[in-house]
Amino acid sequence: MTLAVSILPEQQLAVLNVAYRKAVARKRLRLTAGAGLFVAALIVASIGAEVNLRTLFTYFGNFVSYFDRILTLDNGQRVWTNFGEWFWGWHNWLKLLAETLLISYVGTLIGAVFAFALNFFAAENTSPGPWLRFVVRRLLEFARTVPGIVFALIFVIAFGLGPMAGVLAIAIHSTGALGKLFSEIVENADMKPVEGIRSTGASWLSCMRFAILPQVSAGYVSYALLRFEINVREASVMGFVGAGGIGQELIVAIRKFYYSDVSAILVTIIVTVFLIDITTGWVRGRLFGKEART
Amino acid sequence: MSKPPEVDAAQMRARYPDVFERPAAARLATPAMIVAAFAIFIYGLVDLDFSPSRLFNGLSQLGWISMMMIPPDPGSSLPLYLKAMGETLSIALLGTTLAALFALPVSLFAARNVVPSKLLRFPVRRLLDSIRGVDTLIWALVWINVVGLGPFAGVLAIAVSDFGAFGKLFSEAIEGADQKQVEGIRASGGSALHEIRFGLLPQVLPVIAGQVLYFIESNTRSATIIGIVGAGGIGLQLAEQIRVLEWQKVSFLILMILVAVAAIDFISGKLRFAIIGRRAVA
Amino acid sequence: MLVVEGLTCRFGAKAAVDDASFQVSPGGFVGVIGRSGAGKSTLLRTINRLATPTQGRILFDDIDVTALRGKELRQWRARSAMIFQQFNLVGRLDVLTNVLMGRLATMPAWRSLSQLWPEQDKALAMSALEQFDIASLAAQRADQLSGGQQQRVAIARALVQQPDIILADEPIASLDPRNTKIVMDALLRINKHFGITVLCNLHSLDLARSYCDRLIGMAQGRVVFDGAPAELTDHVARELYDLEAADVMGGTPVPAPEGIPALGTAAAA
Amino acid sequence: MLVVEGLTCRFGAKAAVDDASFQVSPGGFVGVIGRSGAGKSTLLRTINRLATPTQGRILFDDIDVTALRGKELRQWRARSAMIFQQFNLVGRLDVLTNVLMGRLATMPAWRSLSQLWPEQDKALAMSALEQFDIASLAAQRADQLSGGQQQRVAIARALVQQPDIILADEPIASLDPRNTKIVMDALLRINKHFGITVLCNLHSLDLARSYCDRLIGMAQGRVVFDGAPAELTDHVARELYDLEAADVMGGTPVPAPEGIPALGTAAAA
Amino acid sequence: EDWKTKYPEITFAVIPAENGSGVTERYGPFVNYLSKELGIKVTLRVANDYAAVIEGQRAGNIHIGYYGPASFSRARLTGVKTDAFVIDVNADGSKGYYSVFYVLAKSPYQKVEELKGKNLGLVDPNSTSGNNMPRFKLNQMGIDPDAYFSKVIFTGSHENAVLALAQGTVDVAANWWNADDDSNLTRMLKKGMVKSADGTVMKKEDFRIIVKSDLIINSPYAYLSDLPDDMKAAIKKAFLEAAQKDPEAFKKLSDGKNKPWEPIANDDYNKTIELIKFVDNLRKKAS
Ligand SMILES: Nc1ncnc2c1ncn2[C@@H]1O[C@H](COP(=O)(O)OP(=O)(O)OP(=O)(O)O)[C@@H](O)[C@H]1O
Ligand SMILES: Nc1ncnc2c1ncn2[C@@H]1O[C@H](COP(=O)(O)OP(=O)(O)OP(=O)(O)O)[C@@H](O)[C@H]1O
Ligand SMILES: [Mg+2]
Ligand SMILES: [Mg+2]
Repeated sequence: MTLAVSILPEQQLAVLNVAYRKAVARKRLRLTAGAGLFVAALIVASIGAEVNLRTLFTYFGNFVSYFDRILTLDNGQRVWTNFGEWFWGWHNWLKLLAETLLISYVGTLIGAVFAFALNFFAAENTSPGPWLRFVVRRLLEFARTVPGIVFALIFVIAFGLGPMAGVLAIAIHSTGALGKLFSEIVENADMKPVEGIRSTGASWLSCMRFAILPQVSAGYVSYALLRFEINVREASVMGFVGAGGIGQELIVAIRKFYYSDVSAILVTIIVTVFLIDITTGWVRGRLFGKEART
Repeated sequence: MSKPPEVDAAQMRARYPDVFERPAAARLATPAMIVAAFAIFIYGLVDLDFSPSRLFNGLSQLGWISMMMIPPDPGSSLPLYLKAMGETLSIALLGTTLAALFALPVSLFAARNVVPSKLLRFPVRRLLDSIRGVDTLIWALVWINVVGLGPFAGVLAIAVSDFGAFGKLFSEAIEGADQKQVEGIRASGGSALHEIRFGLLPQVLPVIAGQVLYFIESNTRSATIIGIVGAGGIGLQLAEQIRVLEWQKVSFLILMILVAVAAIDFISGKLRFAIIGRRAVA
Repeated sequence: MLVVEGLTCRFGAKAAVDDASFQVSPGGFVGVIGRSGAGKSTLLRTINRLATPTQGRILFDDIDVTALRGKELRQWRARSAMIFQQFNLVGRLDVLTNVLMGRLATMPAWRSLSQLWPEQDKALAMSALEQFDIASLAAQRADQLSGGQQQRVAIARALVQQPDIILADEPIASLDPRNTKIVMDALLRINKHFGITVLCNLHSLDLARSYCDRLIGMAQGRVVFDGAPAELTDHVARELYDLEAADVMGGTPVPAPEGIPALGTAAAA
Repeated sequence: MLVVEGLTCRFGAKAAVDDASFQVSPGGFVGVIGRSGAGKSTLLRTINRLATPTQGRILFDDIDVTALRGKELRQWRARSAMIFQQFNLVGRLDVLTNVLMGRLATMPAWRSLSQLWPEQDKALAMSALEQFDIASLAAQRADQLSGGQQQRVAIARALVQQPDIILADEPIASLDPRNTKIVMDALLRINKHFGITVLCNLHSLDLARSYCDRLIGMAQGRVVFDGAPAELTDHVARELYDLEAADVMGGTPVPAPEGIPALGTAAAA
Repeated sequence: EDWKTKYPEITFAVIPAENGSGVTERYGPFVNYLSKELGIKVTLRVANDYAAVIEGQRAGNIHIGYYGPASFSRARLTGVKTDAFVIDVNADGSKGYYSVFYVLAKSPYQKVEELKGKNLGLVDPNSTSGNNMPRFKLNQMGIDPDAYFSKVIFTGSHENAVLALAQGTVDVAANWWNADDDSNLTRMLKKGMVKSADGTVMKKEDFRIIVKSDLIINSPYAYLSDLPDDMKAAIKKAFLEAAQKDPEAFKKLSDGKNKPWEPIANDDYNKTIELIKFVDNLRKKAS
């Protein structure tokens, strides 16, 4: 083997190594302390959560039992042997699904627009002022911490019964959740382009539009579509205001043990999730364009 | 001061027609998409019985409902709530951590820049989709069959359903990473593992840390799984108080959760900036 | 007139720029030279107010640049165009849009945000690109360009700002001789024709000597030399770079291959 | 012996490298010159197999580099160290760890993944840094360094690979004269002492002439010149760079400021 | 006894039946009593969802469950091997309750027939008094609720149904009813929980019952069929003797409203099972 670099004499090396070690020592210490704390927290949590690995492994075979049941028709045969029987309610389910998609779409879109408008103020590296950041962050926390159902209840009283209350509740919750996630993408963005644009005398708005947005838009899309997907699934809690849709239908089937219906509705939802995920991939691909060269 | 002279726009235009006149298809694509999205939105509003008058009438009503929440008051249940908060936090912490640990390796197989083969990525992504598509209630029931009612079932149910979400989110964070740094490792003869450990992880770790902490937060908030599996938790308390419309208790509980959420948000910020570090020089 | 008074910029304990003071009269073409890590980039960044000075003042035509805020600060940045060492382009935008960024300060927000660039600005940007031979790449994404192409885009962006002063951080580092000449000539031309001040970090002393009216030498954040290129004696150059003057000032830098250079103590093996 | 046969690398319709063929005998110090965008970086990247050639073959000591896969490909990359034009450091890792990346291929995975670097390797990395005057920055994060410092870290990383061939893409673009000399001397030393082949993109013809045994000139992806530095006549240089030979080959590039150069038709702005 | 070595620890699962808050406190003393009486550890689990309890019993890791009549019937119907052994007894000695339709007293409605095109508030798809019985009753009247009413809403709980009615969200609401002075409504009124949309506290006189159903049998406690017979006997005995042996604990369960438990058999729930089957059939017919 060839030697491209000659090794320094012991003494000189020792000095450099000591300097290096000193410089990283604090960081190392913080890291180990943090990791230690985390592990300790996990241990405490696993005691609190009554973790019992023995039961887990002894009865792990039961894992499939529920799936086994939902894949069985009332007559004891596997669901796929009789599609007509399995998807007997497809007409109704598709209608419910479409309704849920619409609710979720409107709710997520409103939420995403607000989150988009607010997230730059919440991100550490783009917020114009620490005060504003503090306020916006607390606002977002409030929006996502108050359970959607509480908002829905309040809105039902205020606006009357109907999907509107549910949609607004979804929108507020989505604003809070997306606002936070969006701002975190922004915080991880490369600031060099921002500097480049700021140096031309561009306003804050322009810096966001031209330097940050091209970097983060793909991230925004994937979060927004994930939220859309979550809202499709979780709209069920809005059932009592009349905005439950397919999610509520699923819960009913689960609670009434209409086994094959559970799997049929699940398949419907999963296919929807597939489509959303594939769309995400496609949109992101377009936004990222061809991979950057080096 | 003499400014540089103006350029002859007409001449430039003649020389680079395609820069000045982009084809109609390219120019109209984005606006068309926006219009379409907006049209569906409007259709949705109409279909879902939105009406501005209802909205404005209702807004005035919102005030007094909020008044019912003031002042927040835990009644005599404060110790119970604190205990529930603790329970919930431990379940959320454990479940989310488990989910993240399992999701990280799997997400690599779902990321385009790690596994270019679409054939391999496709099943992994669909698997993740399916896991997400299965309702949390179902995951709870499945685990009850294995470990019985109790917080452990909650941990497992959270772990599985968040696994699906993490797998997707992590893989997308990885896809967004800067390839230059990875190439630097690759060029030194590093294996795929090295590229991930030294080229990708340092870049995506802050994003991943943020996502994990967000999910811990979100699981702390949500009532569903932990309540279903009979592990109590703050979400169950909140759901109960909502059910019986004890608004003052509700607002107290919300305040309590808000404090926890703000604390997690604070930790999240600290942690991520410890990784992101001070901004680089240009 | 650019006046820098006692400028200091610290990162933690390290002073990247340390008590730098000098004046540049309008229309000057000043080269900043010094070893890597001397603080040249930080100096330019501080003048553009991208880095906040820890101490000291910067004045330009009676404006106290260090005190500017808000809109006035943006106007100052628009007047002082910066060319970055690492280009700082937006990789995911196309080349033309990157150049048009230099026009942002001149147009109302609605226009730029909806990307309805004025014809005139587009023409300006195209002609700047054309001037540097890269007009044909206008529609390409910036991160697909070669190093030198990116650097030229960054320079075009600075030029379309039509600034009063140009802060160029090694604008020709990645350029071949022909493009080096084109770029330096362009800087010189706008400097001489329009009286635009140019402050330019350079590593090549040959270039610094042929283009600059004046050189400022930095070492460890301090200004250690300030004078006409002709005053840059062997002695000074040696102090600046820790090298034999002949090696620094052009000429054949190394003996022929048979005499392989040895490197201090580390040259064992 | 590095053999490149009919190498072509396309991006869409554009051929960045177009049917390039040449051979480099062991221990050669070959400079690659050409205008910005000529395909120099792509050529090196293809040899390191970071870009996949569209056509053609690359052979090294009877290994068909173009056909390598998996572990063998990694070994080839470890043997052919690449120095990137834009450094390609991992910004969030510290400098020493970045340099240690050059040792990855030599140690078992568990070691590197747990960051338990062998003492020997650390010593090597530290020595490489010291050789380039940046050992004191070992604990700093790579993205906090100045441009030249980053470039030197990248070079140190390549050297600790102890490669059989070095592919250097403008390794001195951001360096001051002293560091330029240190780096080029280091390349020359390992080239001459240990017979390590060096393929080096250079923009400075002066440097190319003084350090290289041989020059390869590229234009629009094609190899248009291949010969000893002395053969690089005015004519060839003009063809390569589209410039007066005097401007290319050192000497004062521009007339004194009174004669301000005008630039083609696009010289407005 | 050897069942104690085989089952050193059992799980007792409870679904918060009506007013969920404080279930843990309510059951705490009783679980202690049970544990002492049986001589083994008894773990109380309050699950928010009866599907969880049913699944848990099916898997055999919930040994005793407290069900609603409908959820018990559902468990039996889906093949869970569980046996009802005691049943709640009301203060008046009755072992059942009713489902009623409430409207606001100030509204003009006197009969279901006048409510066409209004909103109906049900409780929960698996609630006997809040869904199954109302649908059964409506069917008897020849009414298909989903077509007849403008909206049929599951409010999620009995309380929510009352509140939805009080606040005008729905025009008619189904609810459980025991006796004139013992119903979900009276319990809520006692707590001052029922407020109208403008915030005024409402009284019993503000509501009117327009339909009352047949008797629905009370909630049972059920243990796994596979438990050893002597263990089952011990459990049953402990429950039956609870009111005597630990009156404090027993009283706490229902605020002293209920009489001691009485034994019950699975067959007593056949009627509810029929009811469930009826509702299930409605579903497939509707689509
Ligand atoms: N990923 C890519 N997509 C599209 N075009 C590319 C890509 N990579 C390189 N090119 C184009 O290929 C050509 C050659 O690029 P290359 O980086 O090899 O040039 P170079 O000779 O290194 O130039 P420089 O001296 O400026 O670094 C350029 O015109 C560049 O725009
Ligand atoms: N954000 C930062 N954090 C810590 N140190 C920094 C930071 N920015 C710059 N430095 C340090 O300040 C010093 C001056 O950096 P600067 O970039 O100004 O050097 P330079 O003269 O431009 O060098 P080069 O010629 O290599 O570009 C360097 O030692 C660098 O490591
Ligand atoms: Mg610099
Ligand atoms: Mg290049």
